Order: sequence, then structure tokens, then C-alpha cells
Amino acid sequence: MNGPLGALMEPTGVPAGWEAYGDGKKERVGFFTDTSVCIGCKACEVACKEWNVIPEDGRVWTGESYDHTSQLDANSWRHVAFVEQRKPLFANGDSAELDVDTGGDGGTGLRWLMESDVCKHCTHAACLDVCPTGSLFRTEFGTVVVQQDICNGCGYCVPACPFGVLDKRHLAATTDPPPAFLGRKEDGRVWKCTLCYDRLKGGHEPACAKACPTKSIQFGPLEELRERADARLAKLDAEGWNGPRLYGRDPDDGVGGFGAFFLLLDEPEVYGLPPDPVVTTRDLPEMWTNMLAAAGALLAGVTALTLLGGRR
Amino acid sequence: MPSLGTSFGRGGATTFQQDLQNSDCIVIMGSNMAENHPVGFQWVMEARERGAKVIHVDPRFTRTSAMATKHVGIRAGSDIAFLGGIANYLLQNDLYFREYVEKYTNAPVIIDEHFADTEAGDGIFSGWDPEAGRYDIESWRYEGMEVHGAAGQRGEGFEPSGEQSGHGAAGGGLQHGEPPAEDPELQHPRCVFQILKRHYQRYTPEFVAETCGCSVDDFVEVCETLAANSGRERTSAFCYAVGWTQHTVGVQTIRTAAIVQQLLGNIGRPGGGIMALRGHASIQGSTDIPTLFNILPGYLPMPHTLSYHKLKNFIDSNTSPTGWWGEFKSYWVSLMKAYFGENATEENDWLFDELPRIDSDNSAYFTVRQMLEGNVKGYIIAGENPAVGHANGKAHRLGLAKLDWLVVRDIVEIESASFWYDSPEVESGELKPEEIATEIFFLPAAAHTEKDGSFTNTQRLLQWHWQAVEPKEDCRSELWFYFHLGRLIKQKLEDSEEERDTLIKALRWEYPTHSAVQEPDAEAVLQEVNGWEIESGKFLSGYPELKDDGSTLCGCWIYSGCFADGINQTARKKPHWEQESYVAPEWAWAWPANRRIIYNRASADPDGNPWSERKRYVWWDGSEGKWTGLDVPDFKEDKEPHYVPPDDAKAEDAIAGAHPFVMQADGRSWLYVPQGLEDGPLPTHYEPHESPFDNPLYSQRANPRRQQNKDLAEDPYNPVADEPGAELYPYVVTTYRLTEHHTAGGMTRSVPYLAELQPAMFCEVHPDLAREVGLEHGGWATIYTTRSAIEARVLVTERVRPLTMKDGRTVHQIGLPYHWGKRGLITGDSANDLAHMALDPNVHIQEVKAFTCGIRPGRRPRGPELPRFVAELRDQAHSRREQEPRAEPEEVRDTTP
Amino acid sequence: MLMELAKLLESWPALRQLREGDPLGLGKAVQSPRSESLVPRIDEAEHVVHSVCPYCAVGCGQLVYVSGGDVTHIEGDPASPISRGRLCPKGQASKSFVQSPLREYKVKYRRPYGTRWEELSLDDAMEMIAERIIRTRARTWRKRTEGGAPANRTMAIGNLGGATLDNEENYLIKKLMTGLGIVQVENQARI
Amino acid sequence: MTDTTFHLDGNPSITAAGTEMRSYYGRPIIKEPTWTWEIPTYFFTGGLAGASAVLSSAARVTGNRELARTALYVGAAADLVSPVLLISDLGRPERFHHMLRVVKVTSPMNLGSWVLLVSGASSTAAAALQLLDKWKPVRIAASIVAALAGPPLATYTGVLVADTAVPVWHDGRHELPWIFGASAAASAGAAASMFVRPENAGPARRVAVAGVLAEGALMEAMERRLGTIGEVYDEGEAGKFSRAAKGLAVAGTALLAKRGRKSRASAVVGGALVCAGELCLRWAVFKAGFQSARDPKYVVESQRRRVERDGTKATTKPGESSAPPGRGA
Repeated sequence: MNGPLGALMEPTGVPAGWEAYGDGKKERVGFFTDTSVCIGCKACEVACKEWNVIPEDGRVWTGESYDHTSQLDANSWRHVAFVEQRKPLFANGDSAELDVDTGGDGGTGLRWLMESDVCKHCTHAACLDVCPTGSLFRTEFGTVVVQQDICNGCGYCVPACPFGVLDKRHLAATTDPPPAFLGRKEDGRVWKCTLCYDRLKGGHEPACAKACPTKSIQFGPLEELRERADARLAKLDAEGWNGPRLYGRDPDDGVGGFGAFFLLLDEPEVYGLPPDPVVTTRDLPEMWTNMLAAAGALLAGVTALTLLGGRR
Repeated sequence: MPSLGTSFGRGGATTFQQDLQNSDCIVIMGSNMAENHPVGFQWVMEARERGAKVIHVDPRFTRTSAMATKHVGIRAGSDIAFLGGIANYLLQNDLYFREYVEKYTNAPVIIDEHFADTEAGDGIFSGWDPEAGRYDIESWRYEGMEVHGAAGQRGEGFEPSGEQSGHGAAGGGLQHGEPPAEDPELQHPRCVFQILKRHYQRYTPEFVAETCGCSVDDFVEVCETLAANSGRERTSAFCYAVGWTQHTVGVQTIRTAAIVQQLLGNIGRPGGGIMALRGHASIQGSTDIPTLFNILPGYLPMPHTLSYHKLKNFIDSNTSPTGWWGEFKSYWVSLMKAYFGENATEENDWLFDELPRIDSDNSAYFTVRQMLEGNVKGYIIAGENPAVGHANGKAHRLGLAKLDWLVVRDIVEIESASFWYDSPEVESGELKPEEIATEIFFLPAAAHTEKDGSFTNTQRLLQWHWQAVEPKEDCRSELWFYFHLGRLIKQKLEDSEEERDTLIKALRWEYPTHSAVQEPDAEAVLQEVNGWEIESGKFLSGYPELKDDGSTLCGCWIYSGCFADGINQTARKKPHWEQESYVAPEWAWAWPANRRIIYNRASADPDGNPWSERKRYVWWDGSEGKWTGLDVPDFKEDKEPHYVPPDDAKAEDAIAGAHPFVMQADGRSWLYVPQGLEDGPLPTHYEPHESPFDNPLYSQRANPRRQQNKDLAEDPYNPVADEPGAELYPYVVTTYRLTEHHTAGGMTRSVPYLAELQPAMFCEVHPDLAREVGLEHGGWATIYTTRSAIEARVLVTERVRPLTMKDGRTVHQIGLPYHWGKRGLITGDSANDLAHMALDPNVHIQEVKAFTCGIRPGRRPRGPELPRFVAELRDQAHSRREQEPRAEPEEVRDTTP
Repeated sequence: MLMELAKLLESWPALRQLREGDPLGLGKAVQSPRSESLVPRIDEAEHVVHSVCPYCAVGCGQLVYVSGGDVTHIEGDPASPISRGRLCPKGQASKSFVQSPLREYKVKYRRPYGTRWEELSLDDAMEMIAERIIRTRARTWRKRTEGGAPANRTMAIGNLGGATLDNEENYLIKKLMTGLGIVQVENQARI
Repeated sequence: MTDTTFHLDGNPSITAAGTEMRSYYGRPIIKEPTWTWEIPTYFFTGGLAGASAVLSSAARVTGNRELARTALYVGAAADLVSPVLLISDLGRPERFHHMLRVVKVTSPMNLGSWVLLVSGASSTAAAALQLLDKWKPVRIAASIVAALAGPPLATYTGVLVADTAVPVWHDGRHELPWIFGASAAASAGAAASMFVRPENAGPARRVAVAGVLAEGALMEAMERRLGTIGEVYDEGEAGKFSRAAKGLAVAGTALLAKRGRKSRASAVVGGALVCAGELCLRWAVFKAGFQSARDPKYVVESQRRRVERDGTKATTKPGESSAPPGRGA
């Protein structure tokens, strides 16, 4: 199993399935979400919903700072996280330090982290790998998209995603309703960011990136975004920002690099992101081998126990 | 705003949003720009990325603070102390831009000897009449000059109203182009510079820290940063919004910033200026072409009941001998021709005698009082929601219930239309549907996509929007409604012989219509606004072409040129990448004359050269003999920098070549405002109408001239400062908007995608306060004043901090967004129900950014228990106050010279 | 028949995996015909209109896409030098706003002491409003103030609103109200 | 609706909570599976079908026709139920056939569908031919195919859950196919024991007993290796099912081992107890996954440990080199 198939499934840093487009292959595009300029306006959430005609996601006041969307799910494909912190925005305490000192007591700096989360469009995407129908597929732009005409709602991609991005829609179907004889009204399919696949096809940038007032969300060729992000990180470091780091920029990470990566100002888990995500199918060759061994053992064991020993 | 108007000549933002990218330092104060103007904020971020300092001074740590390089927390309502402190710091440490101050401001001007500062009058300027409760401004004047528009008419009881010199332009007319008495060395004890210096000398960093609750270091850092980023090579900008205006000292707060920016030499220059951030799509437009009681289009004053009974007086009094207001008559007559066409003639004084007259205050809050007193019978509301959006919502709802008839036009059924069956007062039993006599018409409105028209944005830019689809069913534009309403009324009164109908019969009211519903042609209206030569029908290219003989017609002189050459200039949509500079003059059309930075003559030095290469914008091209640059020069194109007006020069010709503020009578910006403001020539720190503190400077606690409703039962006030009973309302409350919602919520609570983003009314409190009163994060709180009580979810956050004031006293502040009401996809209590209706005297704006309240855990009482709860506390507070009533100085002190 | 079967077989992604160089079936081989032929709806719009955001005063440019007489999408106008194509959440929600589930399309009338809304035609409403204005104005007209100064007005009617309206609309409001002697004209500019 | 408001957990403010936060307001980082009761039930029926096919063929070799036939019927019955369960769990049942659009080696569910197709088709064909007593060679061929497809069918579900981001599942990937295989054997043996006369049920009982013992040992080993990640097997619903599984299986095994040989009734009860135990085991694994996904600490802590051990390329801090652009873009 580790032979040809294993090689086929070896993480390479190049999105599998993408090369097959041949001449139809486009430059790989993605998002660079720079949280150091995010003003938490949520335009991305709304732009996404408007364009993709996503249903409402519930009107629940959470008490979690200004975030009432709470998470990425079937009905929110962009989600802005808000984290208030008693940490200064600048680490070196120079004159640029943000503080809300109230009485000359040295002051505790406050900062308010805001981050617009989205599907990572992984280079090696677990959701895409495990999808049994080919509903999830790698597009010619190197992105990962759920095809709504194919998805049968098996839900496998949901726990497969190391970021918790994919989610089944339990609301009534708004498009392609299930046939009446099933007696189900629920949409039942899995939905997530498509990186505005249809807009890309028309030569338009994704809705969220277009709307973003401060260009916290940048869209473009991934390679260019990575260069831009490196420069940005160096600039913030030089300016003394507290804790800047890129997340998902490196093609050598557990998912082969994100197609949509981030500049964060704190640990990923603070934003609800896994600190070291891996594509679990990375272990699949080993798992298949292991399973075949188990299956063999089952075959051998049952046979042996049947053959060796009496009928009684 | 009269603050900008009186300081610089026009009431609009002095700059445009894109120019903020050129700033070296941006102070955002009285504004939460990132949250409320997110897309405009991109230009602040551009500046930050280029290394600019971004300073946010605000009671709360907001999404703007999160983006700033420095946030300074101050007590709500202490802005003048902070800004005055900056002025003092600049003056005491010689950090001001000397040449700019000397040449371009009225710093050298000597003031009348009868003028007495607040420092002499314990918080009251000279001229205070306690009986009338207002100032006689005569002693504020320049030495040897008569204050225009005040003296002479006083016999008729004229009030010099800031509003009338208002948003657009200080009528300001002094009698001559050049002030007669000035000291170029700025040393004369009565020159503006010295008066200013003395006025603010007690605004030391320590005073600022104790009054505002910030640290000395933070304050000094702000001053130093501003000073380091102003001057020849660098410029700083101020951005403000209603965080400054919605105070009883709102106008004076902005005035203080105007003083700071003049001292720093930042007006009329790239990266400088004062950016007024308006909150509605066409709020600038609705003052330029006003739906306001006291002005006509282009800031022309409405005739007053107590003055100018004859046209000649009226014209004379409003015509400035110098500056562009010297052409007042042309503007007036052209407007009358636009209104009444051939019915307005020289012989009938252009129908002046028939025009309606106003009193000193016929503002919305005045109208509410009149409703409550039963004097107003009919009311039309179009695109506004006073039941939620105005201070003291309950008073408004009770007022609406006393009308005979009410017309509400909106996209959704707002609370102002539904109050009769679902207001809090119906819930409490104070109103009963079957007892409300008001006849109500709700008319569905057309949305912006369903009509042609222009909005004037925050930077004075008129932008045309085209109709995309037809409005459905009964939905109609306001253009349709008012046009057909007028047509019907005129039709019905066609044969009337009544004298009162003369004017309406004379009204020009013919506009072409189109489509099945007979929608009036918006461009035809814009053409009338632009104006044309009556004889030839040729469209005017600008207000210099207006005539005072009735040969031109113009609906709004400052907008003249918006349809120049018969082309809708406001509809220009040339992409910015096809334009030569970032100024992008071929995108839409800005008043005046398509200028983007006004007073831009000041971007050059007195000789006409740029102050520095880095800050080039508009300069004198000696070889061509004209002003040139990136923008349309805000100056007569060929007037050379060294031009000295001859003695007999009039109007614009009387402005010197080195004086950039062409709307001002003296061509200078005004550090000191001798006329045009109700409450003083210089801004002074006063406490908010409701505040837990006394004024640390004076025994005069609050703005003496603020408008109050002392005798109105529906508008009671909390005891304040050390008054007994004040302890029941010990906290400072400030109201605001969130990015996700718009004002009173009618346009956002009805939108599913927005409703879910901020689904419930909440309050922001500090953990210390939460502990003090037992509030639980995520639980409920009841917030109360003498007006009402509301409930809100509790967000315990350190973004709203307690401040340590003088003598170590701690003050807690409570933050309340005001978007919620009884209707919509999401509902909640309205923060404005808590607010009072005490107003700024110049512009009649309510003080919702700083007042006092109490807070306790849990939900508010329901039904009839609610008013009982409020009344019990109020009665307790008021009876305690009665035992030790205090006499406010404004009620007794007479400072008339 | 056979041809069709062959075609069907040919389009079977499991076979396309081998034929199209996508052995793992992750990309092109599994792309559905619908995905392949997607067209963004803004490219299918019948017409596009330049507009301006109706919320705050920043004045962001909007592009309004229309198909079949309805707005199908609103997004930022990149040509605007102010907004450069960007919009905030409110501006971005403009389509949902103009198509709000709570939007009213019919005139509603509440008679004095009424306890419910009633239907009323727009024409009747206009007639009635015009009548109300004329009647109230006639009853409360003041030629002069109590002090004898000219007044030419009624203080019994007010008009509120304007900050969200077009300049042209405001122009007609002020013009009409001035003509009628209604002086209590106000808008949100103060609020 | 339940109270969804975030409580401060002893912190004085949301700001303090944000400062201390090690996961976003305690919200899950990964999503819980959306699968419902059909899936653990299918794990059981699939295992039963797979192991029964092997048992049947093996019995056939030894000439134990009763056992061979019974196991064949049990397997076929389980094979018939399985796709029904799977289809019923789909969000869009009418699109069940989309499972066969592709052959994806990266998708255990896809390959599993193919295996189930083969297994189901062969075992039901064999069973049908057995019933009809026709086409013996075909029946034999079908039985052989079923017996070969059976073990993968019984064990692939272990890979199916292990190939997810759910810590307790993914980290249990070494044991899960084995556990599922053992459990399948136990259930096949136990089911056969119920329906086969004791005198012919010896192999079935042995298979059942061996399966239970092997599965017990494997579970123990897995939980021990998983450490804190594995603690979900002791908690909540997973804990309940886990304990029930053990109790039922042990009781059933004891009964089968001690009295199954003699008492038909004991064989039936014992077999049923073991089957119930195996069903519970699948539920325990199933529920453990939900619990592991729900609490972000499992994701964070396991990944943090890995980061501390091996470092991570997921984040790039200033000055750290990361691979130059150019790959995969």
C-alpha cells in the first residue's frame, strides 16, 4: 500500500487534482487575511451572504465581545472573531504603545483582536480527500469547492476538516429542494466558502475581499500573497508589534500550506484555530495497510477458529 | 456646523476623506470612525501604513481605538478641556505655526475694550442677560467695528443666531475688508492671540488630567505628537462626528478643534483640515438644501418674525461688504425666482412680504413641546424615526399621540408609525389605542435603487444615483410624494381668494414627469437647483454668474455649477484610475465650485509658494499669473498673492491676496468669533447638562446658554454634581452606534443579515462597576434616569474604563448603543428613552453623548410598574434636591458691560 | 441507445479519473457539468446602474445589478475614488435592505381611535393628506404674531426628515413648505 | 433554545477572559460529526455482515452446513440492512448513488461503499441461491467473494472514523480497525451462536469469545496509549456505552463459554448479550468522537504537545524562515 498508491497520496505541496486541468489550469489564487488591519466591521460576512444567498444564521446574543456569529458554519462562510485582551498592541513599550492608562499608573495596554476566518482551501484538503462522491473538488484555480448538485450530505467532510469549516445545513432548502417523496424539507447538504468560484470564473474577485474596507482580506495569486505576507510580517516586526505571525503560509505545514492564510497577533487557538493542523489523509496509506492487516487477521482468525477445533 | 462656518467661512468639512492618506497625524475624537465610517476609514489606515500617528481620544476603547497607535480615554463631555489644553500647550510652549497664525488667522485683531472673558466673569462672558438667558454680543466685537447683523436690529429683538450664519457660511460681515486694529506682533493685551492665551492658561496638563480623567503623560504625548506633525513640512488632521456635536457645548467643542488646527496651521492644506464625518447619506445635503426651519437653500436665512420686516433691511443686514457674502442679494433674488418664477418681481420685493417668518427656535424639539402642549396638529415624517432616534423618545411618542393627523413615510413600519399600538407607553398603560385621536397615514417609500437623485456626502460631494428598478405597488419616492402633494394642494387652492394662499399659488411647481406612476424628473429639479439665465435658458456655471436683478434663477447658490453646460456634473463617474491625481476632480461634483479641499489658498505661504515641497497643493504660478495646483483654487484665479484691496473694494474684491478665507469678511480664519455664536466667542469648558461634577474652573457649571425645558413635565432632569439626589444617578452614560446598525435601526433591524450581527440591546460596563452593583456578564441590567428606564444585556468589558478625576474621585461610564426599538427582526429597549432634551443653543442638538444615570441588575419592571419605578426614584431625587436647591450663576449673574 | 450509454459511461467520473489524468478523482475528473459552466449572476444582469450607498455619509459608490425588473445584486463600485469598490456591512446589505422581509408595499391607514390598520388606496391617501394640510393650515393660519410682526405661517404643522433623502427631494420639501407657510421643517442633521 | 451566552468562568470581564483564552470562548475548533444513530448501527451491521461471510465460508469448508447457512443468512441480512441505514443517514438520500460516481482511494467512505456493494451483492446473491438451492457454482463463487469482501467491510469503518480530525478517532487509528475487526468477529460468532444448534455452534462460540477477548485487550491498549485524549471513553455517553459494552460482552461471553455448549437458551441469551455489547462498543466509539470534537482542549492540547515536541510549520514568526514562495501556488 505504501507503494504506488502511497506515492500517489504523498503530500507534495502541490494541490492534487489541480494539474489535471492542463491548459484549463489557472493561477492558484487565495486569500491573505491580515488581522493587523481588520476593523471588525463584518462586511466580509455580509458580502459573502449577499453574493452566495446564504440563509440567516440565527439571532443570538452571545456575550462574546462583538461576535454573535460565533463560528464558521453552513450559514456563515466568513466569521469575524473578536478577542479583547489586556495586552498592548506594541510589544516594546515605545511611544507608539497603545495604552488606556487612566491615572498615570503605568497603564495596562488593551488590544482588540479581530480576525475574519474563512475556509483555508488547503493544499492537501482532508474534506476533499474524504468526500466519497466527488462533490468536493479542486477547481482550476486551486481552490476547494463543494458542488451542490453532487453533495449527498454524507457529512464525512465535517469531522475531517481540521478547522471545523464544513457544516451541514439543517435549514430548509432554498435551492434544489429534496424530492417530495422523502418528506424532508431540510437542505441536508454541506456548505462552505467557495472562494466565490462563480465570480472567479467571471474574472471577479471574491465578494468578501472586494468589500473589505481596509483590505484586511486580500485576494490574489497565492504566490504573490505569500510574498506580500512575508514583507508585511517583517514590517510589523520592525514596528514592534506584539506577537505577529503568519499562519498557514508555509507549504511545509500539516496541510501543505493554506490557500487562505493569515497574519495573526496571537496564538492560533486564541482565534479558535488549531495550532498545528494536519490533513489526516496524510496517514491514510499507513491506515490502509493497517486495515488490510486487521482484515487479514479477521479472515485468518475466524477461519482458523472455525477450522481448528470441533463443531461443538 | 456653525463652528466650522464661523471659524472658516463654510460649514462643511474642510477636506475630503481621500486626503487623509496624506496626514502625518490624525486625531479622531468625538468619532468612532472605524465603526461608523468603515469605508472612509480606509484612508486613515493608508496614512497609518505610511507611518502616520493615529490618535483616538474617546471615553470608550472602540474598534477605532483598536486601530489607533494611541488611545486616550477621557470622560464623556470633557472634550473642550482636552482640546483647550492642547491649545494652551501649543501657546505656552511656542509650538504653534507662527507665520500661519499671524497671516491667516485673526490672532492679531484687537477686540473691543468692553469684552470680558469667562476668566473675569467666573464662567460667563460679558453681555450675559440672566433675565433673557442669552448674551448681547456687542462687547465681543472687533475694536472699532460694528457687529454685523446684530447692532441696529437689536431694537427689533433680533437674536444673532449661529444657525443663520450657520452651516454654510458666517454671514459674518464686518464692515470693512481689513480689520482696523491689529497688532502684527501679537503683543497687544486685547489682541485675539493674547486673549486666547489668557483664556486657556489654566488648561494645564494637570488640569486636563483631572478634568478628563486621562494621564498627564498621555495628554502631553498627544500635544507633542500633534506639534511634531504640523508646520511647513507636516500636517495633521482632525476627524470628528456626533461625539462632539451631541452636547450642550457641541458647537464650541468643534470650535476648539478649529482653534487648535489654526494654531497648528493645518487648515486648507493636504493632510490637514477638519473632517466632519456625517452620519446619513445626505446629511450635508439636507443642510445645504435644508430641511431645516431657519435656513433656505445655500444657508440663506429664513426671515424672522422679529427682524428685517422689509426686504431692503433684510438684504442690507445679510450682505457682507466683503467676501462672497457681499453678493447676498444675487443669491436671494435668484432663489426667489426659482421658487416663484415670474410671480416674484422687483416691484413686489420678490414676494418678501409674503414669506413665512420663523422664531428663534422652531427646531424639532421645539415642535415636540408644541405637540405636547397641543399646538401642533399635523406632522409629516419622511425617513426619520423620532420615536427611537430622538432624545427622550417617550416625550416624542406622547407628542405624536396628541396630533390630529400624522403622515409617516418609510421603507418599513417604524416605531414612529406604530407607537399607537406597540410603544412602551401602550405596554405601561400610559397610552391606550382607543383613546388616541391621531389619524395616521403610513405611506411606503421608494428605496435609493428605485429613484434618481443626488446625495451630498460628508465631504460636500454631490453624487448622483440612478434608478435601477421601478418601485413596487404603493412605494413612491419623496420626490413623487411632495410633488404630487403640492400639485394637489395647488389644484385645490387654485381659486382661493384667501390672502394666506398667495404664496402657495405663486409657487413655481412644474416639473416634467415620467413612467407609469408619473415620477417627477429629478434632473429637472437639479437643473433648477443649479440655475439658469431666464432669458436664454442657459445653465449657469457657478454662483459668480448670479444676478440680483431677477435675470437669473437658482435654487441653491452654493450648488450652482452642478449642472454646468447642461451636463449633470454630479453624475460624473470617471474612474479614479483614469484621473490624474488622487483628488479625482472628475468624479461627481463638490460644492463650492468642485473644490475638494476648501480654503486651499492656505496651502501656499503668503507669497503664494507651497509651504513645502512635501505639502504642495495649490500655489501661485507667477509665469501664468494664476493660482494652480491639484485642486480648483479656492481663490479668485488671477488674484495675485500680494494684492491689496483698494478702499472702495466690495465683496470678493475686498479680500487681500494673502487672505485665504474668502468667505470671511476679513479673509482670515477666526480663532475668536466675534459674532455668529450664541454661547461665546471662545470655547470654554462647561460640564454637561447632567454630570456628576462641578465645573473645576468656574462656579458656572454648565453652558449658561444651553436650551432647557425647565417647565416641561415630560422632560425632567437628574440632580447633578453635588446636589442632593444626584447620588441616585451617579454614572455617566454615553450613547453610540455600532458598525452593524444604522441610527434608529429602521434601515438595519429590518435586514436579516444585519440583525443577526448585533441581535440585542446591550450595555458596556467595566468589571469594577459590575462588581459594585452586582451586574453579571450576559445577564440583564436596568438603566434608569428621571425620564425612563430600559433594560439591556450586560457586556462586562475593560474597554469602558472608570476614570480617576480630581481628588481621586472615580467615575464610571456606561456605554449604550441606541439602535433598538419595539419593531424589526430584532427588538430591544431604546437608549434614547433615557436621554433628556437639553440642547446646544446654536444648533438645537440634544446631549446624548454625556448624561447621568443609575444602573441595577436584572430586567426592568413591566407594564404599569415601569413608570411607577421611574417616578418613585425621580420623586425621591427631586425631593432631596428641593431640600438644598442651588442657584445657578446663569440665573442671577448679569455681565452686561 | 448504445451511443447514449457510451456517452453516459464516458461522463462517469470514475472513468474520467483515468482518462483525464486525475487518478485520485480530486479535480477535473469529478467536476460536474454545472460547475464547469457556472456564470456569475452579475455577468448575466440585464443592466447595471451606478448608485450611491444609502446609509452613512461616506458616499460609497454602488453598482446595482438588475434582472427581470428586480435587483439581483449590489456591490461596491470600484471606480469611486472614495470607496474604491469597498462597502461596509450595511452598504453590502443594501440589496437585502431594499428587499427586506419587513418592507411595506401598501398604504396603511389608522383612523382616529382606531385599534387596527386599515387599507387605503394611495390616491385616496394623497387626497386626504392634502385636505388635512389645507384644513389645518386654514384653521391655524397666523398673518401676524401676537406682537404684530409679520408671520405668514401656520405653527400647527411640521415636517421632519431629510438627511436620508435626495437633494432634489429636500429641495421640493423646503420649497413646498415655505410656499405653504409651514416653518417647522426639520431633519436629522440636528439629531 | 439553551443559554448560549458566554460566562466568564471566574474572569472579571470579557477582556480578562480574552487575555487568558486558550481556545475561542471554549468553542469547539473542529465540528462534531453530523452522523446520527444509523452510523454506529451500521458499523455494527457492517461488521456483522463482513465477519459472518468469513464464518460462513470457513464453516462451509469444514462441512458445517448449518453454521455455514446460518452465518450466510445473518451476513446477508446485515448486508441488506446496512445500505438502508447509510442512505437514511444521508442529508440527501435520493443522491445515494453519487457514492459510486468515483473511485477514491483517499476516501474510506467511497471505498467502503464499493466494498459494501460487492459484499452486499455477493452475500445476498449467495443467500438467495442458498434459499432457492440453485446454481451452486455461482453460489460458491458469490460466497467466496463475500468472504473476501467481508473482512475489509468489517474493518474499513475503523479507518473511516480514524481518517478525521477528531483527536480520539485519529489518534486511535492504529487500533480502531483491529478493534472493529475483533468486534465484528465477536458479533458474527455471537449471532451465529444464537441461531445454530449448540452442537454445530462451536466455531461460532470460539469466534465470539476470541473476538470479545481481543477487542477488550485492544480497547484497553488504545485507551492507555491515548492518555488524556482517551479519557472521553470514561466520560459522558461514551463512558456509559463503553461500560455497557464491556459488561454486556463479558457477561455474554461468559454465558456462551460456560453454558453455550449445552444450553440453547444460554447460547441465545449469551449471543444476544454479546451482540448488544458489540453494538454498544460501536456507540461508545461513535460518541467518544463527538465528545472529543466538542471540547477544544483535546484538539489544542494534542496539537500543542506535538508542537512542543516537533515544532510546527503552521505558524511563521518574524525571523523564522519559511519555505520560499513558489511551491504549490
